[in-house]
Amino acid sequence: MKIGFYPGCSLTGSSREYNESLLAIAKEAGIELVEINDWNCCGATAAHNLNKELSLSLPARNLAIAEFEEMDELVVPCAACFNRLVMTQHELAEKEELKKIISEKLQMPLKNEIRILNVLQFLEKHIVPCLDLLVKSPLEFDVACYYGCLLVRPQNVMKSERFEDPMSMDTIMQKLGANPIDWPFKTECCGAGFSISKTEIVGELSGKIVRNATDRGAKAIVVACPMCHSNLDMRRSAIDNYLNMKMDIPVIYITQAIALAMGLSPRQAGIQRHFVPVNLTVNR
Amino acid sequence: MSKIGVFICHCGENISATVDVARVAEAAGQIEGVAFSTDYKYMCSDPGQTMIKQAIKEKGLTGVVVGSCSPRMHEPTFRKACQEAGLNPFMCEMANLREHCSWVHDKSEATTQKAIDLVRTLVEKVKLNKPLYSIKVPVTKTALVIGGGIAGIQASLDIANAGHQVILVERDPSIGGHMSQLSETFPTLDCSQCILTPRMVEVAQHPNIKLMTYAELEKLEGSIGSFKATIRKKAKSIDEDLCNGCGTCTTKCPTKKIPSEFNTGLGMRTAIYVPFPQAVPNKPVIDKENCSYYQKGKCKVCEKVCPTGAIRFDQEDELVELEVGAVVIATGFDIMQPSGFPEYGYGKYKDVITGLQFERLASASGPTLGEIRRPSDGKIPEKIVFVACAGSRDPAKGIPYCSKICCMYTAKHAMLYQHKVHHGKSYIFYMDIRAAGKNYEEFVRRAIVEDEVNYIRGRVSKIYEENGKLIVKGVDTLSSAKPVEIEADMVVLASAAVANPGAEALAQKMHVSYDSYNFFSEAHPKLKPVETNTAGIFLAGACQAPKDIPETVSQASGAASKVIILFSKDELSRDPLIAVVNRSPAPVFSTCVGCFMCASACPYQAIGEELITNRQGKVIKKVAKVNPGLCQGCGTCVAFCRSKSIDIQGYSNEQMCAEVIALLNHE
Amino acid sequence: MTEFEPKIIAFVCNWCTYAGADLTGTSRIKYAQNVKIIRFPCTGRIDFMLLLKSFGEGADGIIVSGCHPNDCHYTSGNFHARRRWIMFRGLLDMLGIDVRRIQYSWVSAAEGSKWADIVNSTVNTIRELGPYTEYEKVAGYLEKEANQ
Amino acid sequence: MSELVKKAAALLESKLVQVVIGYGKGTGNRTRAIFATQVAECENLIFDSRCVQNLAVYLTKLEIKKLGKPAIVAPVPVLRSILQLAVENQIAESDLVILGITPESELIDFESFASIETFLSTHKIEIEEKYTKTIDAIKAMPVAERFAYWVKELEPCFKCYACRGACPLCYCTRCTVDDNQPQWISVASHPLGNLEWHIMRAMHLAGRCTDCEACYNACPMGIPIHLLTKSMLQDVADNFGSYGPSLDKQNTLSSFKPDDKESFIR
Repeated sequence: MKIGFYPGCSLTGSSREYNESLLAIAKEAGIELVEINDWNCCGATAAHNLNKELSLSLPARNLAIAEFEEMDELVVPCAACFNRLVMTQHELAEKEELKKIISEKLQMPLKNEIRILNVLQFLEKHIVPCLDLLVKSPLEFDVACYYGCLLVRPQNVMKSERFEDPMSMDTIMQKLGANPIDWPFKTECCGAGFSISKTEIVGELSGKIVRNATDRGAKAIVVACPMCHSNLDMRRSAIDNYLNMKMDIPVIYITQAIALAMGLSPRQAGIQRHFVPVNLTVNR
Repeated sequence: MSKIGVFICHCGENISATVDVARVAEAAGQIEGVAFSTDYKYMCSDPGQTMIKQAIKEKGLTGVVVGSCSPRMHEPTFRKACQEAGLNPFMCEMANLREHCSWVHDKSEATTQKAIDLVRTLVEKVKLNKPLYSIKVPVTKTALVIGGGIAGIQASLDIANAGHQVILVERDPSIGGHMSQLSETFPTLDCSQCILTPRMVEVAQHPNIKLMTYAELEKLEGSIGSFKATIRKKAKSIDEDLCNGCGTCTTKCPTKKIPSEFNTGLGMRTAIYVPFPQAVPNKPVIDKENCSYYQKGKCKVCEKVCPTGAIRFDQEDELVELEVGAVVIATGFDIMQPSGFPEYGYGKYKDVITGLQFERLASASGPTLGEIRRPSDGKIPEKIVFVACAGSRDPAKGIPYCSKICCMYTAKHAMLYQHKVHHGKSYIFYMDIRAAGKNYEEFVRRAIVEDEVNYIRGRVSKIYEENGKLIVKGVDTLSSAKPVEIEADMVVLASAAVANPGAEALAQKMHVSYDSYNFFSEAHPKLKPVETNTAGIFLAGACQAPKDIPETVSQASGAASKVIILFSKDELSRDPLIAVVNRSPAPVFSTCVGCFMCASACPYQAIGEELITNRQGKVIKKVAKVNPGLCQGCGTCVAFCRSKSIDIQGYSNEQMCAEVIALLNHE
Repeated sequence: MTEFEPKIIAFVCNWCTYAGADLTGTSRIKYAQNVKIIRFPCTGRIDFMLLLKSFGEGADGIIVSGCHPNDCHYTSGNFHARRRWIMFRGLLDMLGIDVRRIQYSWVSAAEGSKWADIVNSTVNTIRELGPYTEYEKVAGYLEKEANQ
Repeated sequence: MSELVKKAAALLESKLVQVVIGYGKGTGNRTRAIFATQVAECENLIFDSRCVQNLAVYLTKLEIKKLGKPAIVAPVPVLRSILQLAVENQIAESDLVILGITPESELIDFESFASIETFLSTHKIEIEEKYTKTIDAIKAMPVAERFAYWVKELEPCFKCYACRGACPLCYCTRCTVDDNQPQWISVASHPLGNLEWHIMRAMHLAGRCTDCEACYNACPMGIPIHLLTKSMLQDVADNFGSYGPSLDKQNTLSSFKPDDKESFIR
């Protein structure tokens, strides 16, 4: 089976550590991720509010290339990219006509049958089965799994049973030896929509999340979305302003957590790239 | 040579809007064997029917095709009309030009053409119709009522008071249903028990009512007028005749920590128990799953203390066969298990409860004797939040429909709370307030104005615990259009009303249809709300759809009156659409070769043997024979018969073939 | 040019699918005119010979529909039908009669929209397959004889 | 096969039966069915590998019934038909005496139909590989090609109904093909008529056929109609488990399981 990989812009920029850690653990598990050749923007920013056809064509092109390269599955770690690609696939599957139009625009055939996986689905399917062997140094501390909005929504497309209170990340963290806390902010808004324009709102929304996680004794917040990460990590000053206190709880990607548990070096996991210093090793 | 009359109905504009009715009538006139054809605005109306009758008389019609609505709607109407004009009713067929044509297609040539094809098809069928005479079946004037809630109680009393026998079957140890769990009832706030209990007692004492509690329907066979029902009487482990309901056993039983179903788990009961003080019958049953004798093999305390020696540990389930003429289904509803929404933390937080649990808290006979105290620590909640539409009207939770009763009972709950906790504050999150009903709107107003209940229009996204408080996160979409957070002491979820878990299985046992939510389907959404598609089986109460008490009671009386009408005759006539084995002249007698594959396929064991003998009485041949009393006319046997020796009246091989040929050969 | 309009005949049981199709009507859900319904008491009644006749008489497609398993008004007619269709379908397939032209389905009295879906999707399938010329050629002998 | 002759003669002698249905010498190297009503005629009874006709077909024929209670020479295929006829209430144990013959050409007695079933349980119907191969090959063709193939194969059929006449299970007093109310099947032997006839014949044998190939052997045009019934036997096996007659088992088509599996019903 050929597993494709669509990094998207974030993983090549603000969240390189996400990229590095994902590839690192894939390598450990002996899984090859083939990056899509000449991939393009997923259209997550403004396209889908401005131009319907463009907002479908952008993701569709990536899907078409993946098909052309005979990939059976396509891993899309960025929650926003994932959302765009899945929504496009869903919409085109519903509307035969539209699919024809788009595929003509692209001048590429489009079967639209490739299986798109977000990072959690990828981990569950390919990494979790071999965790028992690969986990060398269990993370024996409390974590708060934060899903954000895009991983589990929209419910009618994702068919997620517990889209208001997801568990998939929690189960994976348990497998790493960690203790995922029961907390209410799993899918609260981090303010990503305003992360550039109105950082004080980000400060408030993300602040409540960081605060609650800390209050409930979490030693780290685990995420699977670049936006979530940059808001909870990079916008920490805005957060501290809102809470007017210094919060030092680190925010790590689930892929980093796995990398650490696999005993890879913090560097391999890209830990050093964070704004909020991560020193979880103390608990071990 | 057949003389068929074709009558095309406009159905106001329902058909004529998309079908060129005049052309259909004209085209029908061209069909060989059609002696008369016309169209009219309302064929089912009096003038319409007269038109048909006159044509039959004047033109001497041998058959009639009415092109109008679905035969499931008006077939009886038109067949009756034909009969009154002296034509055998079974010489009348209907072409479904409305449900199957005008309503599902746009106005176009193709639509009209389809209408013509449908009419032609039925004309060709009618040509081969034969006069049939309905079968008389005796009516067993005993009704079976399934479910002992208010619906079943009302239906039983009405039927019994009309002088007919009733068998009332209830799954639980006592009748009373959900209504017996309620505290006060809207919009009058009179105590539910006080108005219900007398009815329950009346049922118990009624000479015409045979009450079977702790019993369930096992099997239902036969058809309208003569059903055979098999009831499983679950072992109560007591001798009801000896037991005098003194209650010593229930007080002495050592197993005391079983969550009480009646108190929705807020109270405890013993292993040998009476569900609630006013139970009817007021005699205990032993819950085998929790009785230490049945589980561990020792105890028998109840047996020792019982003054009348009524305990029977060796009692076993008993199957009872009953002959009944009609059935009323009154199995009621259930509430959605709020585990359906983890974001509300039901089950995780003790003080998030359901509306039904609140009823028990508010009820004088409840675990707190009517005081509103929170389950976790028994404190009186200062701030309480009610969440309406918990599950209802939420396609994401699989329940797009409105549960209908929640708006009213939530208003009632808030009111009761305010009456009992004067200084307390109550909030209700709602989508819309649906208070359509006599004195309902006024009731809700009272809650808002007099009792100062805070209504917040908006939904609740999340409930979580933070230092001892329940944080209810929602949104106010009306006054502030802002997110709201309330620190509550207790939250009540108006969880959706859903069908009983057993509903689907029950429907399948009785072969009545049910909708995608497992509520039983009425025969017609408007005109047959208490009938099912299976003749002789009727519906009462919330098993058909969520209903409040007044509505349930009226539907129950409606169902009862249908039963009483049925019982007003000694015999009823059934459509003779049944299978028959052919006869042919000697020496063949019948083309049936007696392989009896039909017999093994028949769902009703309606096919037996017939010996054909010659004059000397010597058996020449053994052939199949259909028992007209048992045959329901499914025709499965017909499709099996290799020699085409068995055929079904009204759907005969010739008729079906003619239809196929006619339908496919146009232009 | 006029598009090929398939002739499709539907054999349905009175209690589930016929009622379901009625519901499609009462709900005003639109579907293609190509499908015309013949009403049977039960799928158990539907004789495979009638399906054969339909092709012989020029049907391009056939729908056979009744109550879901366990929902049969006559308790088991649909179970018998199911076995019959399993065998019949196998035989037709062996003979090279295009089984894609016969759509079997369970449509309950509550599934008005499902009926519309079944109809429309079947019409589409048959449109794609085109007229059943192979069979018509075979059946054609009749006309020829008639014309001589 | 002198014991066979002796046994037959004895049966007639003792008036236990009035006729012995068996094989005799035919024209050329062929064998034919003979009906011995006299002890002397038993001399003509033979049995060898050439005796492939399924004699069970005579058990339900009026002309033969008229002759009185029969004894029948019954190699395995005949035994299978007898059992199926019993399942379908066409013969009773008291109606006949069975002169069973094992595949090793040993005489074998059966005191009951049940004992036949026990015997047959060790002689199950097996579809030879050459047939399964052909069937697979046909099923592998593109659908149109497959159809063309059969139309061509059935072309020579002129509706002599020898297949029907030879089949022990075609015992109907009136065959549907002869029913013209309605006219189920086009009478003439043109492609449609032929196709319809053979589909109907096969369907009527669905779950009943015991794979004796009498139909094929009887066909003067050598049309491979037995491939149809054989492929249906496979379908029965694939979908409903075992095939072959059984007294306590219902006919495949007049019985069902609520959880019968299929993949094509939406």
